[in-house]
Amino acid sequence: MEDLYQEIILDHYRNPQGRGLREPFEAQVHHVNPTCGDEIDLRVHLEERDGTTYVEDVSYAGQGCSISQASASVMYDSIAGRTLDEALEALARFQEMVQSKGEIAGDEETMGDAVAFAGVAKYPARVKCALLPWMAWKDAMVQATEGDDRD
Amino acid sequence: MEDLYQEIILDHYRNPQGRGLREPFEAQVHHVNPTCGDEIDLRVHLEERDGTTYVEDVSYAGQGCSISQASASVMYDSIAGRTLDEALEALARFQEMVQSKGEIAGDEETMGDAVAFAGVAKYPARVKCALLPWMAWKDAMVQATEGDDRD
Amino acid sequence: MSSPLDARRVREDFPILDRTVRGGGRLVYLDSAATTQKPLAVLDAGRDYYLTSNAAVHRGAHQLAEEATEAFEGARARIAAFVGARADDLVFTRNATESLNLMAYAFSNATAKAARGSDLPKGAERFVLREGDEILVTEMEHHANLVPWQEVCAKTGAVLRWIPLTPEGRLDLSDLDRLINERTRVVSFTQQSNLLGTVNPVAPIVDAARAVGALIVLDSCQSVPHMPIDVASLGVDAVAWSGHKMLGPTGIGCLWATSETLASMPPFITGGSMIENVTMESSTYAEPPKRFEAGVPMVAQAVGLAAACDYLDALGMEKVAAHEAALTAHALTRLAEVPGVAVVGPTDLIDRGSAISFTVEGVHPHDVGQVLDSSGIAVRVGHHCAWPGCRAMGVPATTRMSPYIYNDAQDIDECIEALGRVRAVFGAR
Amino acid sequence: MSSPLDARRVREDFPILDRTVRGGGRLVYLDSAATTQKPLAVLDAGRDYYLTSNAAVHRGAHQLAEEATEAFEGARARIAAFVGARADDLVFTRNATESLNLMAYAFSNATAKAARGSDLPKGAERFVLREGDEILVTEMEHHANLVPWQEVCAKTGAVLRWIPLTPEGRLDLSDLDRLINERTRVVSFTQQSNLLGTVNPVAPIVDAARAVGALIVLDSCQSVPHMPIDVASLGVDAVAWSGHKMLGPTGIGCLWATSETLASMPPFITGGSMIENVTMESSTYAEPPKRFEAGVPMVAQAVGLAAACDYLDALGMEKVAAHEAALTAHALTRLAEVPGVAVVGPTDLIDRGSAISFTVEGVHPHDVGQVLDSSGIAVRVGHHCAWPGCRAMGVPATTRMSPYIYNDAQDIDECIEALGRVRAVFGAR
Ligand SMILES: Cc1ncc(COP(=O)(O)O)c(C=O)c1O
Ligand SMILES: Cc1ncc(COP(=O)(O)O)c(C=O)c1O
Repeated sequence: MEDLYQEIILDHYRNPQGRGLREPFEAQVHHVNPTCGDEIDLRVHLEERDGTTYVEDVSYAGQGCSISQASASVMYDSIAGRTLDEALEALARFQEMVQSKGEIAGDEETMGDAVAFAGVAKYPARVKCALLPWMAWKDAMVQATEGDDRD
Repeated sequence: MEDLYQEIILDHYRNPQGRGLREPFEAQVHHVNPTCGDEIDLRVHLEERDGTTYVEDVSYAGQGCSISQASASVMYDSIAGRTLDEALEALARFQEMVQSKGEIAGDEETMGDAVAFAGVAKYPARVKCALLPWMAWKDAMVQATEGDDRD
Repeated sequence: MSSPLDARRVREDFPILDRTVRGGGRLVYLDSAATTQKPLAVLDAGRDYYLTSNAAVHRGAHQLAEEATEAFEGARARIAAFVGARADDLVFTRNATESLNLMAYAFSNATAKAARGSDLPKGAERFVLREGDEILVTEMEHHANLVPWQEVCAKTGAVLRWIPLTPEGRLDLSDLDRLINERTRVVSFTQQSNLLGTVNPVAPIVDAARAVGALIVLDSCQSVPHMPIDVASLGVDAVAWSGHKMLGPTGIGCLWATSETLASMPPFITGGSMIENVTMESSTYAEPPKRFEAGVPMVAQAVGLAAACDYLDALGMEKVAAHEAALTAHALTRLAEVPGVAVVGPTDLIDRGSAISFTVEGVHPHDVGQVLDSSGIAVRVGHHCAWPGCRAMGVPATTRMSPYIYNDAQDIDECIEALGRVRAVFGAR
Repeated sequence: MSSPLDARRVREDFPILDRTVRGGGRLVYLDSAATTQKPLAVLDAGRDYYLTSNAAVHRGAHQLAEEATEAFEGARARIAAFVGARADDLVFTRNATESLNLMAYAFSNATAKAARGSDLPKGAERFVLREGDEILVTEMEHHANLVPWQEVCAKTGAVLRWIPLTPEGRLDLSDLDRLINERTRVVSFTQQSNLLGTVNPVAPIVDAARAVGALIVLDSCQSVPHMPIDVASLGVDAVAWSGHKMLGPTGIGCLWATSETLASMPPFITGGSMIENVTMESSTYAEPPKRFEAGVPMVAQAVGLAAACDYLDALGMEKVAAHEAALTAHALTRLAEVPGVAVVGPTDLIDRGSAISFTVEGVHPHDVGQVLDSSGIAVRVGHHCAWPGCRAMGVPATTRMSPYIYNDAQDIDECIEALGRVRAVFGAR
């Protein structure tokens, strides 16, 4: 169980970063985990500067288990203020790690606190909890950039 | 197999008694055995004399296996010309025997050729074949007497 | 705790309960409201069928086909007898969800066919809905007895109404007079809640529904496995339940309905074995129960479920009920001792089954379940497919323990002990 | 007869084939088109699941539930791979009949909901039928691929059309241009006839249907067990088949459809596990395949069916097909030697499967089957749930032998020998 509930995760759960719904935003989504009823409302605010798109803010509210709540907090830390490309990379790395069934440990250097979720991979029922905020962000990001000429 | 295909049955199959649809009749029915496609059209002609109802005629046509065809022929012999009460008794005895899973042998005295169907009881899939004409007759008889004051 | 059943003796028939979990701990299986474990007798019955008589039923002229048909129809008679029913009034389905859908589709299909003047069985008017007709369920229904009726409404213009819950998690019948009215065509409700453990009062609802001529459907998923049930004496038109919640195999459910109800229902799933005559232009249908069992059925599963009925009857359903009552009493007492734990549902023992939901203050149910799991204790977390019921009770989800015949007081005690550690892990205040 | 499979070796995995019937005779099982026997590996897989990991899937936070989910979803991936499909495009049903009904109900449900302005998935217009729209089947369909479409017509005002048969028992495509037209919304047909053995030409029908934008459904009940199938390369939108006809357990069927097709279909059976959100007022639905799998699924059966795929792949589906072709050639040759026997269906070996129907002059098929049965030979008699096909071929019923992997030339020879005695028993001229 200790591999799942890492101290870092419990810290983020108790003191979530970036929580709350804020303005401005280009897209807002509502995602649920239908098996357990966890919910998240998430807004994304992108900004373009010098031809580069930045994830200026991700703001969120919701309720759920320690894993989904901590994951939202860690996600905020990992992507808010980064370029969209960096954020997409963070998403890819996170998703790859938690869906690896424990085969990919994650790299603390590039992932920061997010590596604490490596243990989740061994609990298939919890992978969805960890991914809930990330999938919500991905969805919101797609909506926000829809109609853009990026592909 | 010999217990099923008694010589009496094969005789009736080769030389069916009472076959053909005749007039007059009070009710006509069409019954099928949905598993094998056997079909029978059957007419019943009842007549009341001196307060007693007689099965004046049962006439039938159709196609099916030796068991259903022979059963129709034996039924004709057993009930045509009898009183309705005798015919109903014959039905009850026949049905009881073929549904007994081999426990009731049937009484040649009262049943005549119909006892030859005792062996059918051991072949559950064929019980329906043997019953097809009898059930058609029962149905036609109910329709013919419907609205009568008998109960 | 004193019980008429020896759970340790029972456990010997369930080898899975000897396995260990999460690195060596004993498995304490407290999730039987979701699905029960299977005794060897059930597994053997299904396997024996395959090894000796497997064939397509109702069809062949060969000996195997005859034996398979006997096995299948014998199983139907056995299972029907378990609930005091006639074999011909028992329809096999995939699970209780399908049983309930079968009832719901009788309405949407009859309505669609009537609108086009297509053939319907005698008496099918009962299933033809008009705009504004009402369907009544309750706020504690499992999704299986809610969503199918929402679908009927979406297709016919009927309106869904529901009996609300009291804060204790019982049906609030104070408005029943208004909720069951001249427009009410169906009343479908659960006999026992899988979320709250509440056992509902069938008689007053049946009386009110009968008075307006509504068809009455009972979801008995959580009662047939747990108490003696005589379907005919319930006064309802149809009863649905699942095999896998009563020691039977996965993949089989049951629908009992009165002969008149079944006879007047149009078919649901159509195809082979449910027909009387088929031409390219049109088809006529067999009598129930065949009318509702299209295609090759779940023969081995029926045989297994019949063996489950034998097993339960050998224990005695009165004893099963008494055993569960004793476990429930013990669990409710022990839960009251754990700081921060609140039972969601009735806390007294009257009209209360063994499914016990609870919350732990400051800790999400998913996390509660995970901590219990790390001690080998298998409980269910989430909304238990009764999401509106959770909302009505003011919780997003719960943790639920649901003991059965193979559980004893020690299982409950181990669960309570592990529960005591939950708040420490999360540093909940 | 030369075959790449050693049927005697295969038979060792099927203990039921060692039993005797009718007072001591060896069992010669030639009814595999109805249902196949099960190898021990399939029975063991299902039993092992119950003995080690049985729990409700997709729901629990405990280890058993995780293992059960892995077993179930692993089985889905395995079975999907068997037909070259993505796991997410494979829906589990009770049997092929339900798979075909699932497709048919997509149309009647979408039509009913559209008429009331109720919510439908994106793209569901494809499933909304208007009066006079046409559904095309063939005259050789199993009732499972005929009656559901008749039902759709009875509910929506669509019109059923069919491709007729040639005297040889093949599809008469001479009128295809007229039969598939601008009004055609669905073309649903069998890949291989269970009555006639005919293997139908998929490509020309698919081309014509594509040209008018019709949805194409294939009934592959009699092909998936018998030849290598790659569903994606068939060019159709959906494919249905049954587990029990391919060594799998009873109680499980499959529906494969393209992602776009599944995504645009409204749900069929509704309840738990197929939802996204549920309130008393309304519900939203999960993505496929879950959207179509309400309630606790047939987990043990999926695990068993995956083991059946392993078994068949170990033999090699090319070899299975070659073995059946050899048996079919042998059977057709030997049948031609029996006086009074006429094959109903193609008598050449091109586009012809192993289901071989025939009649014996002057003797009803039921009686033929009974005489064979008395020699231990299990064949099927009747209309084989393809009654209109029988009528088209001018026979009320047939006797059908359908050999499979565990049959060899000797089985066929014993059947032929017994057939030789049939006419004597009935004194047929
Ligand atoms: C061609 C065909 N379609 C459909 C079916 C129906 O299969 P099931 O009864 O398993 O649903 C069968 C089996 O008899 C078949 O042979
Ligand atoms: C009260 C109730 N109704 C219906 C169901 C649905 O049963 P199944 O999933 O076996 O169809 C359940 C099982 O979860 C239940 O507890």
